[in-house]
Amino acid sequence: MELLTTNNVWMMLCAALVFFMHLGFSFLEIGLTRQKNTINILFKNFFIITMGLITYCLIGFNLMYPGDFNIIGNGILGFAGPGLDAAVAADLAYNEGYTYWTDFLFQGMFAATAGTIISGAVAERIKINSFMLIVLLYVTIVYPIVGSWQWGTGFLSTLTDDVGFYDFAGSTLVHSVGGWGALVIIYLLGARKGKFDTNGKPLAIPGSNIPLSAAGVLILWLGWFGFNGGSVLSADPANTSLVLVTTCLAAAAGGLGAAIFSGLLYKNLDITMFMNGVLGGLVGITAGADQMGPTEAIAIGAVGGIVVVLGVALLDKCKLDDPVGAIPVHLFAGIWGTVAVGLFGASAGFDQFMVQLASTGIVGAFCVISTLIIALIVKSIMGLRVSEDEEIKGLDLSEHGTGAYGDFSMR
Amino acid sequence: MELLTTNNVWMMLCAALVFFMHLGFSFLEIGLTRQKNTINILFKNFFIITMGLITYCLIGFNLMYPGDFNIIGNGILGFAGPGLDAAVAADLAYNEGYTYWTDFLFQGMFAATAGTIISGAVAERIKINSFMLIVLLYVTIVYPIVGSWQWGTGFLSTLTDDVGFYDFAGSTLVHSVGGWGALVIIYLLGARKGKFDTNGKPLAIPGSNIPLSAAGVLILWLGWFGFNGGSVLSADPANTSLVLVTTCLAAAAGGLGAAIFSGLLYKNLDITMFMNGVLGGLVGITAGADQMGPTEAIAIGAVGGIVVVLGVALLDKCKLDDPVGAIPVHLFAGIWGTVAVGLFGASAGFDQFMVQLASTGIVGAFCVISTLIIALIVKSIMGLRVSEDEEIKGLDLSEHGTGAYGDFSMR
Amino acid sequence: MELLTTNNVWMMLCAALVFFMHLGFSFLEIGLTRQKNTINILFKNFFIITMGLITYCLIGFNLMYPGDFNIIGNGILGFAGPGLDAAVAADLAYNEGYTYWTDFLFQGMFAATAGTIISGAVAERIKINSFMLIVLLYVTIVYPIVGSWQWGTGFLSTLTDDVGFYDFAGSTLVHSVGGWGALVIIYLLGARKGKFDTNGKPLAIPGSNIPLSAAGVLILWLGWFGFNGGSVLSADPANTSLVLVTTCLAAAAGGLGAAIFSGLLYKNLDITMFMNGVLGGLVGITAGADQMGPTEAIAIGAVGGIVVVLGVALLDKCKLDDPVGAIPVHLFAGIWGTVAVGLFGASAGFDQFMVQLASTGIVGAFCVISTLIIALIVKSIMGLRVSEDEEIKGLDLSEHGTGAYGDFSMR
Amino acid sequence: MKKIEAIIRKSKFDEVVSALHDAEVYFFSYWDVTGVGNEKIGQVYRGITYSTQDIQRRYLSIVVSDSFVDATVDAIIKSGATGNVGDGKIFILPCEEAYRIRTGEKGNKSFN
Amino acid sequence: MKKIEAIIRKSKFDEVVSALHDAEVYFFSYWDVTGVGNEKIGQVYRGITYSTQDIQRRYLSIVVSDSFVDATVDAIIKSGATGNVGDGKIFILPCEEAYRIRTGEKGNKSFN
Amino acid sequence: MKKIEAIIRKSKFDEVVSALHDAEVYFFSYWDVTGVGNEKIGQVYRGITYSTQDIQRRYLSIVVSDSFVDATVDAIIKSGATGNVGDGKIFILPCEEAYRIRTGEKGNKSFN
Ligand SMILES: Nc1ncnc2c1ncn2[C@@H]1O[C@H](COP(=O)(O)OP(=O)(O)O)[C@@H](O)[C@H]1O
Ligand SMILES: Nc1ncnc2c1ncn2[C@@H]1O[C@H](COP(=O)(O)OP(=O)(O)O)[C@@H](O)[C@H]1O
Ligand SMILES: Nc1ncnc2c1ncn2[C@@H]1O[C@H](COP(=O)(O)OP(=O)(O)O)[C@@H](O)[C@H]1O
Repeated sequence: MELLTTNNVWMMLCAALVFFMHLGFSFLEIGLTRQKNTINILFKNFFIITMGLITYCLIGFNLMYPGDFNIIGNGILGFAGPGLDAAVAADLAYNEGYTYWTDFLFQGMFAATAGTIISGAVAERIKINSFMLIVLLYVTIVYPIVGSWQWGTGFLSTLTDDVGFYDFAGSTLVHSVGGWGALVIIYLLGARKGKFDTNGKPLAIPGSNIPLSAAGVLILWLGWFGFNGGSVLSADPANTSLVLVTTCLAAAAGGLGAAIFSGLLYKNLDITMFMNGVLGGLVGITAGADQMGPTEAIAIGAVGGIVVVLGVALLDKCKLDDPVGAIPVHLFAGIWGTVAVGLFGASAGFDQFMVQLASTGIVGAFCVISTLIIALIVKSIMGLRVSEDEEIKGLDLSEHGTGAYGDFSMR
Repeated sequence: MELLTTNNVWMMLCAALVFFMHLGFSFLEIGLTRQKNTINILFKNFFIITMGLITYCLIGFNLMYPGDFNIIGNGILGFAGPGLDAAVAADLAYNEGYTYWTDFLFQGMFAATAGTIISGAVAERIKINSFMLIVLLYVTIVYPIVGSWQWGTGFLSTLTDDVGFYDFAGSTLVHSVGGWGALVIIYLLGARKGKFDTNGKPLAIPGSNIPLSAAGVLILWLGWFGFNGGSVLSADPANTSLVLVTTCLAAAAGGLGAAIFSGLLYKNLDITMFMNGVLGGLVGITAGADQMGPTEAIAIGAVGGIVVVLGVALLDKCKLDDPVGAIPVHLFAGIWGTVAVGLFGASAGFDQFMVQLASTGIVGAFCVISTLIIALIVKSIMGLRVSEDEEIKGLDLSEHGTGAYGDFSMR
Repeated sequence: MELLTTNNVWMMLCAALVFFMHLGFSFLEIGLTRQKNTINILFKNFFIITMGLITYCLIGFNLMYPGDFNIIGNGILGFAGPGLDAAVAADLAYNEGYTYWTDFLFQGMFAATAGTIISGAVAERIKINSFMLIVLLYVTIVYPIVGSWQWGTGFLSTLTDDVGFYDFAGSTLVHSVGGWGALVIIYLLGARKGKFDTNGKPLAIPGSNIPLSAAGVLILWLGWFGFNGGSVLSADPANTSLVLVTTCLAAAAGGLGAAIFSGLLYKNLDITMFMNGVLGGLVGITAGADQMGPTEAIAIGAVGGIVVVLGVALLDKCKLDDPVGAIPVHLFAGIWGTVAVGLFGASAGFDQFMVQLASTGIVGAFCVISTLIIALIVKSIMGLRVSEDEEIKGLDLSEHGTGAYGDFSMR
Repeated sequence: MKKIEAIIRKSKFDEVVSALHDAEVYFFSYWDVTGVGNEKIGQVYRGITYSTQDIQRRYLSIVVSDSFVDATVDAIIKSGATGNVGDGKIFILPCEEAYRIRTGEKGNKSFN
Repeated sequence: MKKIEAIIRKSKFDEVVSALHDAEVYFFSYWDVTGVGNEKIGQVYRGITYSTQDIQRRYLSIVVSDSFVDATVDAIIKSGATGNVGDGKIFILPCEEAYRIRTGEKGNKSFN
Repeated sequence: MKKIEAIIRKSKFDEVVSALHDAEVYFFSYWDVTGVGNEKIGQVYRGITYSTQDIQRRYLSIVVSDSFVDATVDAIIKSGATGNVGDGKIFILPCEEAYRIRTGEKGNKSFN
């Protein structure tokens, strides 16, 4: 009981920290986009967190942790029925690491995160109603199903007889899932007007509020104390503290890696690369935060940072427009982190490596296909993208009837 | 001892989260008002939190928890003497949920909150010195007295023989208390120049920094983990985690409720309504956060959000000017949440409902009368409102000699 | 084990809060400087926290807690070898208050703080590369060495036979260390163009974003829950909660002290003084937070606030230019707090007072000399200050190739 | 055609606009400028008291046909004056031609 | 020499600039103003619907030699028009002299 | 009466103002504009290097009586030049009348 109390305190606070990441995401996205789309971004993020919690309560939680895979067997699809179960909650023997309520809350905060990742990438041009519909379906259905395959003890968790997929806190299950969705939708959406010139050369669209972005990154880092620390699923002192150390060292290394690498590449000290690099380090360590020591964490983080810098350039090359770098951070560094579990740390090995690769592929394929289906249906019903006129005016005025910075004067 | 340690850790962290709400309030208020009154708002909020802690230490704590109602009996007024008592503090048997010091700190952070609620409503036109005087008296005297009636085990806690007033974390004792004060003062102050046209039609005065407001709301939501979670007064795993779940679901439902309702009403996706709705949901659930299940929490939150939207319109109708929506959120949703304890959840019932209503009325009457007395005295001594000239120039320049956004250019 | 778990949870959360202080510092500095140097400040702060953690892991931690003073005996200099030691970490008997990993993390977050203090004072004119080099050396070498003298049980901790230096959480070891470094460098750098007129009269260079500064201060205050609360080095309920109470009361008194004092002095309600005063109160109480009762805390805080106001004026008199008030806050209030341990509270006394004074002097001398050496070497290699042209254009454009507030228009 | 440039107090803007309306001047452009003139305002920042002559003002640019000039000037002077130093100026500049971008129309009818 | 003042939609700015380039007008200054004219836009804030005639526009100030005036005006009208109310105006003012600060040169050659 | 419009580097503003003072020109208005001219500055953002001709400048609007024009122009050219491309321009426009809003005075005495 004493231990449950302590564990549960830790888990509740981790849930609070993960909740707080939604402010981090909002700030990051607002800061890296133009002032005229600020309210739109905030609206989307408020929608995600509120809708996300409610639908996770009604459907998602029991889809992700079905107990029994009663719809499609072999660990593929199950549903334990709608809503939360007060009877289960009453039994404190539920788990010695947390209560039923805490479990729901922690997992619910995670769920919303996957939607937020999409939000950043599609900023400044998506129709708000279409976005809300897509993300509702994604967070309520796609995310929990993928989650059930591993964390709900589905087929990925025992992919081969000897080795199961390993994804400690969700480099793949949360970050890549969000990232794949984002990638598909920005491909369908097309780039913002002004992002590429008539020759396809990428142009700069500087962010409107870098201090808020930087704050967003630091808040996200703080949130990762809960995201990874809580994924220990108890307050076990050895594990939690190791995880926090690897998390922070990877974040630091990711930032420095990206700053130095982009500094050499572009002869410029770019704070937005520094910031994205920190996030790349964090996403990178997430899959194996409890498997690594300090040195491995620094290595994984640094590579994560470099991956992000290269990823930003790659998207530009491919004429894909991701205003905030969500895809380099969450998808590319997420894949890196996932396979890194096979390369470094306690469970490194060829088999593990192959399982990590395979699982990445399986999850990717499922996410891409389901996003395509959802997005194309939504597109055919109500369209995806605002008109050129609305885009120029800005989504704040055209979708929300007012601007974000009342009496400031703008260029 | 182990349990005390854990409980106390939780309570200290809850106190920290409630403290952090002061940043939330500051951001919310700054963002929804004009740039020219920003420093003024910050100054008021800094004053409230610093003055609030000091006077609560000197007077408030022992007025709110007098032990003995030694001044007016029957649970009406007592005072245990000035200052904190190191001797009591030394005894760890004080309470198994927290130490004496933690008790003071947690309660002290609450006290300041009530003052902050007033701050938002009166923004952009009140004289800073008058404000400071009013809020000093309100926080130091009115708030603790009302608090003593219930949390200090005064007469409200045993209002009828069978049923006492129930207000888990302060829908009435904190939020409505602040809200009543705000209502009286904005009535005395009058509306901001430009808020109503010559025909009494309300005009829009858009906020200057919506991202900060949105951040404020998310910070307040985070703070509510401590506000409600700490009101369990221990880290009891079942209760604390249930409370966090009901709190978060009500917040989410409040936001969605307000967004959808105002969307239908005004054909516009208004982020400020979304934000205020989240707060309405939070205030609404506060009285009964430990009495409800998830479904009740969602219902209470959603209605709270709708109450806020209607409340904003009602104030406009009444030609009352509350720039940040403090009264709809804290007073109207606070009343809703208080009576909802009689309608939903574990202690619902006719008697409870009547007690809730009666207590709401008693507290309201006391707050209105005492605010009137305080405000009228202050008005007669030093006036309440700045001159029209100062209002146009902005309080930052006229009361604080400088502006808040140095080299930004303004419209 | 249960107790270790609880203690460790507390210490990890305190580490998280201290980490969060880096956002506080960033906001504070950004807000009090001009918009054209914003990215530069953020870049410096991101550099400090990321570099700080990595070098503290590689070198600093084992320089600060060498165990054995194996290089220069008598508690002067020791080094336990590079990197962290997984073997030590594996033993949970390491300490009953926290694990090895937590120990590193908490101390690592502290280390970076000292560098951040310098960052603020030198803002708006230092070359970014020179700054990074200086701060790298300072955080990696100077800070841990000084720390080892006291917290690493070096010679200061047993300065005389009877009485050792007392510095609970680092008024001297963290804040003054940062402050001395800052003082030396701003002396070498010279004032910003436009800070003094041709007659040496100080001019005002108003900050660009006071709301962010205010947020920074509240975040720092929150961080101090961890900074001081964690310095108990366990979750001991009596000590931690007392420390939080003295910390918060000192902060409140510092703010009020500075606001009232500067109000009387300058006939103006200056929010920046209020803010700096809060910080002065916090720095002031840091040395003796566990030694004081509420009354002493209020006294120490209030004087701390006044010291800051006087310190700001003193620097102006001396034609030293510290845009954010880092030196009044961290150095002057840090000295005050250190000597106050000899004047108030549990260990007050003449001997203690003298030891506090002497230690302040020893640390000061060492910091000044080592900063001088580092800074002069860096100056001779690469210069310290940007060209006048770059300063006028702003460091964002000249050092980072882009501005911080994309589409805002500036004066 | 004349171009009337008026530099007024920001706080008088609403009154000036409604006076212009009464004078049947409905179309114009404005922006905010800093004025350096006789007026001074005192400011304080971190203990440094300073007075600045740089004051935020609003700049109105109004093109009118010749017959409207006097009425417009009158309207601004009446509505924009407080009697204190710093009320601002009005300048009249010749304007040779005007076009409406939408239609290409030119002359007086383009701006009414 | 003439000073051409054009008030255009912000959204048309890029097109106007490239049309000016085609007309060999490479140098000018611009800033943002609020225009009060025929156009109205609806806004909503906290349940209050209002329509504002105050619309953000961009103000271009271009000094050209007399021979360039027509081409410049043409370019702006062609590129800046949407056909909807609110496309803006062009005003032509006489300019008596021009100097290049860098060299002190004056006359037409100072601004080309 | 003339209206002098000067477009200068923001970094030269303080020097220009004190040169104007020396030339006994104490009253004017200014605002910030973006200048498009010969000067280019390189920028980098997220790995994209670009050069912009859009440069922040300060626009001074000074109405003076005819006898002050030369001194004013001189003062600006002397204090505002760095010798590098991008120092800016001065334009002289005719101004037909001036009023002081406070008093209604007109002519030269209204702006001194
Ligand atoms: N010669 C001028 N050229 C341009 N603007 C001027 C001139 N003189 C005054 N102004 C503008 O008019 C404003 C008011 O002028 P000021 O001299 O302060 O007051 P008053 O007109 O009441 O004497 C100044 O702030 C400035 O913006
Ligand atoms: N007389 C005027 N003086 C100065 N600016 C004007 C004048 N008339 C119109 N403008 C500017 O031109 C803009 C467009 O004018 P408007 O009347 O709305 O549309 P349109 O020219 O298509 O009829 C206005 O917003 C305003 O900025
Ligand atoms: N014809 C013009 N009309 C209006 N403004 C101009 C004109 N030519 C130049 N300018 C302004 O002057 C600034 C400096 O001009 P630029 O050609 O860059 O340098 P320089 O005058 O040294 O050759 C430009 O940025 C622009 O603001």
